Amino acid sequence: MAEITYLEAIREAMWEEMERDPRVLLLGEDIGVYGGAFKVTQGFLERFGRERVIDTPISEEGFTGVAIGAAYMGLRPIVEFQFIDFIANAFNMITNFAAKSRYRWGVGVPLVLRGPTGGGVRAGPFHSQNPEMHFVHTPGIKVVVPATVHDAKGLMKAAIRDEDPVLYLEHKYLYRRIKEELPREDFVVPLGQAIVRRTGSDIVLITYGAMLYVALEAASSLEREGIDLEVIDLRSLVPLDRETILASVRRVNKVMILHEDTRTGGMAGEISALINEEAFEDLDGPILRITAPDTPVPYSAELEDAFIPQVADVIDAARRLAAY
Amino acid sequence: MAEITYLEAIREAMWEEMERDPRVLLLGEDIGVYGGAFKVTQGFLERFGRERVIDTPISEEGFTGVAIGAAYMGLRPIVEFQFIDFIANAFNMITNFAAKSRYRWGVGVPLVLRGPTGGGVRAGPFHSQNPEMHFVHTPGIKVVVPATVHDAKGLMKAAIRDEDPVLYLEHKYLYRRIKEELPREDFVVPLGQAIVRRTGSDIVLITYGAMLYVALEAASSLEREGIDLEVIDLRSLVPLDRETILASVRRVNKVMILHEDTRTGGMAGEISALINEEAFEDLDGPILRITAPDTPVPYSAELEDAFIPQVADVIDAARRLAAY
Amino acid sequence: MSRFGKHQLHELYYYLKLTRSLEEELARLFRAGKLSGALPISTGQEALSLGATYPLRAQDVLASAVPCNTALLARGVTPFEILTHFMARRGSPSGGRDGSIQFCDLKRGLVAPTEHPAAHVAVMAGVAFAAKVQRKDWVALALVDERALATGDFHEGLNFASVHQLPLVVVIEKKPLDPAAAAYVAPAGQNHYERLKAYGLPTVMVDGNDVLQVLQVVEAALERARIGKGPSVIEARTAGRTRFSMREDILAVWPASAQRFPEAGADEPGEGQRKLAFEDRELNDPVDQFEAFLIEHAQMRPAEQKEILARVTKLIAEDVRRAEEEPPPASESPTTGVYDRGSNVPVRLAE
Amino acid sequence: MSRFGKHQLHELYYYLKLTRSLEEELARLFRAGKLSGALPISTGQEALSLGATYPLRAQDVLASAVPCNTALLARGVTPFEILTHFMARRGSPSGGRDGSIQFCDLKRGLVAPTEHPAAHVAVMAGVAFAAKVQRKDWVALALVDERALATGDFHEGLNFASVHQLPLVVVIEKKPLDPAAAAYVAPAGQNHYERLKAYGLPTVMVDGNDVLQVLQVVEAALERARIGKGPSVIEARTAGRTRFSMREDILAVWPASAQRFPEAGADEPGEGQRKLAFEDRELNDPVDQFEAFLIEHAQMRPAEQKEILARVTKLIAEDVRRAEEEPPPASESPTTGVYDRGSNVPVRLAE
Ligand SMILES: Cc1ncc(C[n+]2csc(CCOP(=O)(O)OP(=O)(O)O)c2C)c(N)n1
Ligand SMILES: Cc1ncc(C[n+]2csc(CCOP(=O)(O)OP(=O)(O)O)c2C)c(N)n1
Ligand SMILES: [Mg+2]
Ligand SMILES: [Mg+2]
Repeated sequence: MAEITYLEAIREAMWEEMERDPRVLLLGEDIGVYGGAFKVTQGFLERFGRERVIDTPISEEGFTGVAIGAAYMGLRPIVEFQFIDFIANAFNMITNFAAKSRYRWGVGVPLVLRGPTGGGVRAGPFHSQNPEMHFVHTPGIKVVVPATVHDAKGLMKAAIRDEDPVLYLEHKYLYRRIKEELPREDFVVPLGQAIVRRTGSDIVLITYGAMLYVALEAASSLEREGIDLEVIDLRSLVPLDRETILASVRRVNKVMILHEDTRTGGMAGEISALINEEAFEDLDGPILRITAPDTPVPYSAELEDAFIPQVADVIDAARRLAAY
Repeated sequence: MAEITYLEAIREAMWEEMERDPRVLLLGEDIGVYGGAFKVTQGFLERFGRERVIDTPISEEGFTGVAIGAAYMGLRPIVEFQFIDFIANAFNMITNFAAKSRYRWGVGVPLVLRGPTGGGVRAGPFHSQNPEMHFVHTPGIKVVVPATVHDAKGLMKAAIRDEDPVLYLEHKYLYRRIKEELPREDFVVPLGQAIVRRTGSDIVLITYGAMLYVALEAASSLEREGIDLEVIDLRSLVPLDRETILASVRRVNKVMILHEDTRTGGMAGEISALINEEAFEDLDGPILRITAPDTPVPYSAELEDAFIPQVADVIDAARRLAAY
Repeated sequence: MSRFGKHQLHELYYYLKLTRSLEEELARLFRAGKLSGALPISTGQEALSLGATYPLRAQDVLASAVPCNTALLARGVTPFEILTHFMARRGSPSGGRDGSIQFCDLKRGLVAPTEHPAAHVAVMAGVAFAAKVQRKDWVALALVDERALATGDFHEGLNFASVHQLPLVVVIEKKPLDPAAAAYVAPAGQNHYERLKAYGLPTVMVDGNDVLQVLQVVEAALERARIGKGPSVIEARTAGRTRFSMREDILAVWPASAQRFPEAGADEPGEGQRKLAFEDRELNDPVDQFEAFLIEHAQMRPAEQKEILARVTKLIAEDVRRAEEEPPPASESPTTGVYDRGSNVPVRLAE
Repeated sequence: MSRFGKHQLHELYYYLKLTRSLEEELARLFRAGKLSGALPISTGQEALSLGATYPLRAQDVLASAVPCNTALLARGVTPFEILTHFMARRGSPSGGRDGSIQFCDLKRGLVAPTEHPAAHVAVMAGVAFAAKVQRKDWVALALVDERALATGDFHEGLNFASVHQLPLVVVIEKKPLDPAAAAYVAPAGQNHYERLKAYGLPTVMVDGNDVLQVLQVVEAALERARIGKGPSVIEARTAGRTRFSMREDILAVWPASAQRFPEAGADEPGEGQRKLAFEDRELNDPVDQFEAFLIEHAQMRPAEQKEILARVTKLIAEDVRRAEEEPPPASESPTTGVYDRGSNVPVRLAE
C-alpha cells in the first residue's frame, strides 16, 4: 500500500463514508466547483453530485443551521469551515442550537464540523487560530484533534458515525507534511481515547495536534541528556481520556502540558486542574504549561515562531522540571 | 445617604459618566423607549436623547460593529446585550474585530460590553448563561464581574474610562436583591484588583460574581464547626490579580475555587493551574473545584438548584479538604 | 368560506377555545406561583398560529418563535404536556429542562427554536433541504416575529432557501404599532412582504386575525413548496401584544411576581389593576371574532357550541388536575443527556 | 471628461502605474520567497479601488475588503510601507503583526477589515454614526466583494446605516463570471444594486474598469452622504480575478510556493507556464485602458508620460531598496501591545 498524507486521510475517510452511507453529505464554501481552498474535497462534486457536495454562500451561521436541520431529518452533514477561524461566525448556531438540542429535548444532532486550524504557515491573525476551548467549554459538543495520518482517518470516521455534534480540528501545517501507510480495511479511532506515543520515566508531556511533533522532537533531544519523556497525544479533548492521563501521571510523577493555543483559559489549565484534583499525592513537582502567549497570531515568520511553542521551549521547561 | 441596589449602582455609574463625558453613549435593544428589559436604562433616553441612547435592531453582531466604529472615531460606547447570552451572536465581531485591533495596529477600542448573566431565576438554557471564559480566552478583551453594589459602580466607571474593550458581567440575580450605601464622591474600582472579603486560616476559597454570597454563607456556617475560610472575590478575571491569589495561597495552603459557570474549561481550571505553577510548594492538599456541571442551564427550579453550586456543596468540599 | 366544511370550522373553533381556556389556566397557575418562569400566553396571536399550522400534513415540520400554544395543540400536543412543560414537571416533554414556547419532537413535526429570533429559519431551511435531497414531500414552516428581519440569521437562512428553491414557508408576524418600530428594519414604514421580494420569491400579506384567511394563504404556500416551486414569505398582521407590553401586563396583574423575580423590575408592583390581554375587552380578539363569524354565518348552533365548550372544559380540567399532581423532576443526575448514552460527563464536585 | 483637469488625470495615471509597478515588484519578491504570506495583487481592480478612493477628503474613512494597493497609495501610504507590510518587516506599519490587504491608521482615514467579507460594513456604519452624532462631516466608504452580500454581517450593517440615515457609501465589486456564482446570493442572475433597493436607499451600477466613471459616481454618493442624505450602494463590474483563480495563477507561476506552503496544495507544481493576471494580455486591463484613453484624447503627451513613469520607477526602486534593507521584527517581547500599556500579559513559559 502506498503512503498517503494527512490531508488524503481526511479525504479518504469522508469519501469512504459517503460511499458507505448515502446520508453523509458535505456543505461549505468553495468545496464543490473549486474542490476546496486546500483541495480536501477535490473530485467529490464529480463523484457525489450537487446534492451531496454543496457550495454554500458565505454565511457560516446560516449553513451550520442548515446542517442542523438536515441532521434532524435523517442526514449526516459534514460542514467545512474554509479556515476554522470562521467558525466564530457560526458560534451562536453551534453553541446554542446544536449543542443544547439533545439536553433540551433528547434530539441529537449528528453533525461534523471541520476545518483547518493553527499556525506556522504565515497566515496571520485571521487564518491561524486554534478555537478548541470555545467548544471544549460548551457542553454538548465533542472535540477531536488528530495528530497523525492514521488518526486523521480513524477519528473522521468515528466523528461521522457519532450521534452528537463533533468538532474535528485538522492542522493545516500537517496537511501535506506527514505521510503514513494505512490499513486497507475500514477502521475507526474511537472518540475519547488518548494514546501514549512514547513511554518514559521522568516527565509526562501531554499534548495534542501538531504539537505532537514538537513534543517528540524535544523528547529525542532530551533523551540524549538523560531526561526521559513520556508523551501523551490526547486525540480527543471531549470526551477527555482521564484514565490514560492519570495512569501516566501516577507512574511518572512530573507533568508538562504543551499546546499551540494561547495560555489563559487554554486546555492546559483544565488538564492541570484535573491532575491536581485527582492525583495530587502523585505529583513531585509543579505542572508546567508550555503554550502560545496571550496574543493574536502574528503574521511575520519571526514573530510567529516566537509565538508558537518550539522544541527549545519544551527542552527548557523539561530541564527545569527534571531538576526540581 | 440612602442605600441603592446593585442595578441602581450600574445605572448611576453610567449616568454619571454620561454627564461627565459627552463621548459616552449607549446602544442596545429596547434600552431607550422601553428603558431596558430590566429597566437598567430607564430615564436615559429622556435625559440624554436619541443620539446617545440608541435602540438598536436585533442584530448583535451589527451593533457591536457599529460600536467599534464609533469607538474608533472618538466615542466611548456601552453596548447592552439584553441577556448576555446573546453575546454569542456578536462573537465574531468581538473576538476578531475589537479584540485584535490594538495588537494588529496599535488602535485601541474603548468599548464596554455589558449585560445580565447567570441563573437562579428560572430563565432556562438561553437566558441564564455565564459566557466569561470565551472572552477570558480571547487576548485583547478585559473581563470584570462585580459582586457588590460598590463594585458594580466602581468597576463600571473603570470600564468606561478604560482604553480597551471591557466585558462587564452583571449578575441578574443580584440586580434588586442586594443594597448598599455608597460614597457620595466619584470613585472607581481599578480593573485587575481582587479583594479578600474574609480572612481565614484553613482554606482559601476563590470566587467571583454572585457566588460570593454562597461562599460567605458557607464560610459563616463552617466557622461554627471550626473551619476557617479565607474568601477572595476576584472582581476582574482579566487582568487577573495573581498577587492577591498567590499571597493568600502561600499563607493558607489549601485552596478551593467556586464558580457558577460550568466546569470543563472554566475559570477554576485556569486558577488551579496558575497556583500549581506558582505555589506548588505551598499546597497542603489538592485544589478543589466547585462549579456547575457540564450541561446547559436547566429550566426547572429543582434542576437549576442542582446545577448551580449551593452552600452545601461548598461545605462538603471544605470538610473534605480540611480533613486532608 | 364555502370550501370549509362544518367539521373543520368546528375543529378550528375547538382549538381556539382550547387555547384560550388553557391560557386562562396558565395565568391562574402563574398567579399562584406554580409556573416555573414567565407566563406563556398568545392572546391575539391564536388565529395566526392556528391558521398557519392547521394545513400542515403529518410529515410537515413547524418551528415557531411566535407564541404558539394553539399550534402545538393543533399538532396533537396535549394540554397536559403544555401545562407540565411550563410548570417544569417531571412528566413534561423535556423533563423540566427546557422552558421555550415550542417543543422539539420530530415525530410530531416540531422543531424548537432557541429563543433567538431567526436562528430557526436557517435550521428550517435545512429541514427543507433534507426533503429535497431525499425526495421526500415534507414542507418546513417557520414563524418569526417581525424584528427577526433585522438579524443576519434571517437573511442567511432565507438566502439559502432561495438559492436552493427549498420547500420552506416563512410567516412573519407583525403586531400593532410598537413605539420603537422605526429603529428596527429599514426603510421604516415599508411592509415586510414588499422588502423581501428582493429574494426573488413570492411574498404576500394576510390579516393574521382571520384564521380562515391565514389558513388558505399558508395552505397555498405549502402546496407550492411541496410541488417543488420553492420558498415563499407571508406577512401576517395580528392583534398580538409585543413582549414588552405583555411583560408590563404580567407585572401589573400579579404584583407577587415582583417578589418572586425581583430582577424583572416591577417598580410599582401596587398597580395591580391592569388586565391580562385576554381579559381586556378593547382587544380585537381573534377568538371572539371567529366565534361571531360562525354564529353570524349560521355555522355553529348553540347546542353545537355548548358541546364544543364542554369538551374543552372537560379536557382542560382533567389535564390541569393531572399536571398539578405531576412531581418535580428528579435531580439525582443533572448531567445525563448531554451526549448520546451520557458519555463523558464529568461530575460536579471533585470526588 | 471635461470636468477633469490634466493635473488630476495625470495623478490618476500616476497612481495606476505606481500600483502596477509596485505589484510587479511584489510578484518578484514573492517569487524570490521574500513575502511573508500570500501575493497581494489587485490586477483588474485598480480602477475601482482608485476611482472610489480618489474623491475622498482627508477626513473621510475607507475600509476595503477588495485588494486595494491603489487605494492605499492614493491615501498617502508609501510603497515602502506596503512593501514592508507584506514582507512583514520591522519598520512596517503593523510591525510585522498583521498581513491584511489594508492598514488601520485613523489619522490617514484607514480602517482595516478583519478578512471577513462584511464585518467592516457594520464598523463603517459606526464610523458614519460617529460623524452624525458629533456633527462632523466625514463620510465612511466600505468596499466589499460581491459574495459579502450573503453574510448576515452585511445586512446588519447596512440596515443600521439605513435606519439612521448615516453617511456611508458601500461599493460592491463584481468580477467576471464565477462558475459557482449561482450558489451565492439569491435570486441568481439579479444585479446586486437592484436587490439592495429593498433597503430604501439609492443604488446604482458602474463600469468598475473605468476609473473616471467610478470616481464621478462615488464622488456624488459621498457628497450626498456628507450633506445628510444618508447611505447609498454602488455595484461596480471589474476585470478583477476571483481569489481562486488568483491562487491557481500563483501556484502555477511559482512552483516553489508549493514547497514553501505545501498546505496550499499545488497538485501539479510543474505547470509553471501560466502568467500572473497582469502578465496576461487577454485581460481587459483597466490601467492600459486608461492609458489608451489619455493618449487618444490628447491628455498626455509622450514627454509627460515619460516623466510620470520615471517618477514611478524612481520611487519604487528607492522604496524596494529600503524595504529589502529593513530587518525582521524583533521577537523579544511577543506579548506587548495586546492591551493599553501592555497591562497583564502573562508570559509564555512557566517561570
Ligand atoms: C439574538 C437575540 N437578541 C435579543 C433577544 C431578546 N429579545 C427577545 S424578544 C425581543 C423583541 C422581539 O420583538 P418582536 O420581534 O417585535 O416581537 P414582539 O415583542 O412584538 O412579540 C428581544 C429583543 C433574543 N431573544 N435573541
Ligand atoms: C466569514 C468568512 N468566511 C469565509 C472566508 C474565506 N473567504 C475569503 S475570500 C472568499 C471568497 C470571496 O468571494 P468573492 O466575494 O466573490 O471575492 P473574489 O474571490 O471574487 O475576489 C472566501 C470564502 C472569509 N474570509 N470570511
Ligand atoms: Mg414587535
Ligand atoms: Mg467573486
